[in-house]
Amino acid sequence: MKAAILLFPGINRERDMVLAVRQSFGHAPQIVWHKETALPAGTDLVILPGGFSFGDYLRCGAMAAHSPIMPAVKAHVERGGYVLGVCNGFQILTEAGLLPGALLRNASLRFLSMDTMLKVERADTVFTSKWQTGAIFRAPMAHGDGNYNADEATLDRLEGENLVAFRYADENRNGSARGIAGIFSPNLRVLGLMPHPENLVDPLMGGTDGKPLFDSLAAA
Amino acid sequence: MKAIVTVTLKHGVLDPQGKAIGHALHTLGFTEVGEVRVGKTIELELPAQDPAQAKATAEDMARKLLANTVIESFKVEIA
Amino acid sequence: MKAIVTVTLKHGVLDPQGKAIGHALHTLGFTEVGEVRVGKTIELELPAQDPAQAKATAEDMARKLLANTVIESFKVEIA
Amino acid sequence: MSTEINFALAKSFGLNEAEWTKVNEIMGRAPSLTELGIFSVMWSEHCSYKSSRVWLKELPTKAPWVIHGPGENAGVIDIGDGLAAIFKMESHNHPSFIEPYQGAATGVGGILRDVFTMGARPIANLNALRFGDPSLPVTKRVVDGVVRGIGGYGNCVGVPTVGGEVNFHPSYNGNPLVNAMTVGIARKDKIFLSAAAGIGNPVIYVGSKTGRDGIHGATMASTEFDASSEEKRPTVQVGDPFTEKLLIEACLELMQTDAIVAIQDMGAAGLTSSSVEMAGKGGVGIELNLDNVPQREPNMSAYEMMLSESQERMLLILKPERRDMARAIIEKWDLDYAEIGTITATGRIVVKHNGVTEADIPLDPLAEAAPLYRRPWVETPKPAPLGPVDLTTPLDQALLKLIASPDLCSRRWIYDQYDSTVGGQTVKRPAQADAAIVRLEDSPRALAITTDVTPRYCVADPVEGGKQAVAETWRNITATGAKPLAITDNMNFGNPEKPEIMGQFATCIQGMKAACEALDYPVVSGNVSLYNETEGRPILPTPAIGGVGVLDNAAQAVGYAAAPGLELVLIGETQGHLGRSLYLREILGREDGPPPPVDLAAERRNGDFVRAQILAGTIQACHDVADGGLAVALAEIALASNAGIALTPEADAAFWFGEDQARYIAALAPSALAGFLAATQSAGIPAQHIGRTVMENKLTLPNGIAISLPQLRDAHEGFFPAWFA
Ligand SMILES: Nc1ncnc2c1ncn2[C@@H]1O[C@H](COP(=O)(O)OP(=O)(O)O)[C@@H](O)[C@H]1O
Ligand SMILES: [Mg+2]
Repeated sequence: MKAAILLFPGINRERDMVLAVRQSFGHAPQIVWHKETALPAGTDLVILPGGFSFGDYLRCGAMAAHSPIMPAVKAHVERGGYVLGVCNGFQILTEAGLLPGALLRNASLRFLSMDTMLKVERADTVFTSKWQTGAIFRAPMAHGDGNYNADEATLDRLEGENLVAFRYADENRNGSARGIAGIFSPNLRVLGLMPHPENLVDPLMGGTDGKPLFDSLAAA
Repeated sequence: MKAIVTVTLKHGVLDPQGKAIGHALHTLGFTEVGEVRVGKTIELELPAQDPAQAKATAEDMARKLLANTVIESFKVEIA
Repeated sequence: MKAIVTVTLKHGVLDPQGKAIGHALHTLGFTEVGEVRVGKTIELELPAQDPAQAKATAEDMARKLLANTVIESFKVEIA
Repeated sequence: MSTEINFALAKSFGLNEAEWTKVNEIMGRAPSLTELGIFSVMWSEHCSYKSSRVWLKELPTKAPWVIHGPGENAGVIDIGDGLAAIFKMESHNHPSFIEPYQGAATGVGGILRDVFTMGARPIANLNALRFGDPSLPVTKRVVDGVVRGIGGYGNCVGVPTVGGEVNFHPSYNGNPLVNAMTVGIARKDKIFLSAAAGIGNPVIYVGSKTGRDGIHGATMASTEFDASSEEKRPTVQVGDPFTEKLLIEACLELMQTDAIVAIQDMGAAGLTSSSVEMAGKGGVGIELNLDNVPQREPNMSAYEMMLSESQERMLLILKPERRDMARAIIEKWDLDYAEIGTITATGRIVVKHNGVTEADIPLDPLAEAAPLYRRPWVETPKPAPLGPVDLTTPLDQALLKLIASPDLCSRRWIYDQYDSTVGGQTVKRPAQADAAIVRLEDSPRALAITTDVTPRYCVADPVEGGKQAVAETWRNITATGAKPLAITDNMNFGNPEKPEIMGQFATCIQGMKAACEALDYPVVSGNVSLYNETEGRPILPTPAIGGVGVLDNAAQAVGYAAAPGLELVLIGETQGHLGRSLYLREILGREDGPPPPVDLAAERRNGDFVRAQILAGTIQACHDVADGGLAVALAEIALASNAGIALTPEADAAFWFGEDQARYIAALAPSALAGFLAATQSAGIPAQHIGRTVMENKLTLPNGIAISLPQLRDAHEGFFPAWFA
């Protein structure tokens, strides 16, 4: 799988993502500056990493969603390409309309930085095949706006079509509707999630709970 | 001239900030406060022009960037 | 009745958000936009009462909590 | 500008009569307003260190691994593999009281710039915080704002905040301390300095536009607070961490090229201090044309532009032939790039605006004639010996009360608001080890970093307090297995014009010096914050120390979480020293007696032994014994391990809560115990087997008293969440 990591100004977890991808894929992903208008030829997977694109000013992800690279990402999605958005990346995907709903300010109005437990809702996807459905794993989270919300009809549809990827399994600290931590697009090729599996891929950093995500993609 | 875009969360969308502020106001002794909703204003400096046109431009900006119409609505005033 | 408190940064105080939004609007092709300043509105539901008194209460809330008067100023409207 | 330039104005700028006379002498005429502004900020306490310099010179600053000691933007040490660690700590105390969020945020921003301006990628932030009495509403407001501000800035720029410390004391009521520390990594052969060079080379301004922010911030930081401080408010600086992030990336990208001759951030006193210092250090002159300075507001005067403290700005001297390339990189990151001057051979700073020469000052006298005071000082009287102490409070009650107290309770509420994992290299996060451990990218090495000081010791005996602050950081680093290499310091004191305050300063330095020498642990950077007083009442003397150590292999780092079934050994001598202890203060409401003496030879011996045993793999978990004494350290181990502890010594409260120094608790496998104790004996190191970690969910004291882990945890973690509920 050939991966490209999008770099918007203010993104700050691209190095973490490179480490995780390199470890599972055996080669480094390409970094693509947001002012580019095309993805590298042959890109299978586009990754939007975490951070504070454009300072999270106005709304998290709002300005990045209008970056010059985004039409190419939309075209990639239409072609059936894979997209992974983590944290700010997830926010950008919702702002760009590539995933439904929105990420509001955490219910506590405080930045939350701690490990959370996530439940894998389905393992039959390219992103989750190395887990079992129902598996629970640990992932650090670090966000101020991770409170997933959508209207009831959208939430019902997500559940009805089995598009919830991960749910908070210990505590729903940010107030997300129905404990949703991550969702898939209907074709299961776009995944957005708030916590950071890429920060738990090395025993030295406290565990390898997040590694199956990257191993799954590497195996696809 | 100035356009002021006011962006508010749509009715029915959870407003964590409003909720927290309401709570804090109660704690401060303002027990009579009911619902609190938080929005934002974006004040834009625009070149002098026909106000109707300025309004149309500002609305365009709101739709494209300033508001997320999935959860927010907006209104524009010209000053 | 409703009180709407509008909080804006004082003149001369840097507005990083406004700056970034202005930049983004330019990138989107709205090149005519000059300075952009961001503020917030807090809409408070209050029990029916004398508007002048409601205004005084809302101003009190603004001073105590809603505005950071070191860098922000506010105004209150009753609707 | 029609303002009359006279002594009254100079005085309002913070100059005294002798200094005003000196200015006139140097200029050979009355200075212009802009010139007076430049003199006043350059000669402020904040920029000139006029009260502290004679004492700071006493600190040891050299070791074979020190690449750049104090004098550069930050200290630089060799950490092996061709890499250097670059670090410094800086205060933002006064701004943080006026506007806690922005004051703390811009404090973080400022210290980051000091580090990346030298070519380092920042890899860790820490802080040392002091707040007033928690029962006051203003304290809560300040804590909330400061914590949000540190997080708001650090999280956004993507530098993990991995550690820090926080204490409360009424002496900080009107004067909180916000000291921020940044550590960065650079290649040893790619360090950037600030000395300007190359006559004719262009002076480049990069970053945010200049506004009327924080004018006279440097002089404000050098005066006491009084009721009129309220009026100094409109100049609050607002931080823009997004622009800072762009600035970091742009500078680091530019530093990959050969374009930069010299570079410095615009910190306190902005354009003035950066241009004066760069030209002064290089022994050249500088001419600025302010017409080209990017301006946020219309009609700014030369005086305002020279003194503005707008954030997120850098000054660069470039090779002229690299201008276009540099400009392209800067503009790629959407930052303002402006050529605002040239390097000259005149030895003067010349400032032009709208065709008028607004300032023309010879640089040498501006620097060399800067005031230097050997202020009168008196020694702090030695505290009276501690009288009889009531030790009858049941041990379990005392422990529960202590670990629930504001100074000892869990800081989880704070560090849960800081991104501690961004970067993917955080081996030990807050509350996992005595020092934070951050691995270096693409290397097995890691840094161990910590901040510490115990002001209640310093106020009682500044010499011992100064030693203790340095020794505790050394011990915290040692307890992870890392080798402590060097420190940065942030000297926070009251009004130096009072002999007793100057005495605290001078003698804390003596203590620090002794510790640095005994531990081979020099000072490579630092900062001084004086006049921390409110209406004449000084803060406790607070020489905050930031320590940095290195581990060749990050995998060898230990934390204080121990698996069940390990033996616990107390290393170091326990006499049960209760003077100035938290037991005395929290349980008995007393703040008296001498602080614990620091035996530097014992520190060194015990620490070197512990480190060797960690690296040998014998010690599997380790915690230093500090605030609150042995029982508190054990409770922290139990909570971090989520395991019980069964203790054996029959002893009194002085044993369990005394704050004797140079002590560690080591956890080891039962099979290693005998050999370990024998090793301590042959090394002449006091050691005592005090118990073991157990599966059972409680902390058991020898008299049969037990505290369940949930009870311990509730007590430990209650304070902050309840305060901010
Ligand atoms: N202001 C702070 N910011 C970040 N981390 C903090 C802060 N205060 C305390 N911590 C972290 O919480 C843990 C416990 O703090 P403290 O009790 O001061 O440690 P110690 O006992 O080692 O001096 C440490 O890991 C420390 O780095
Ligand atoms: Mg410590």
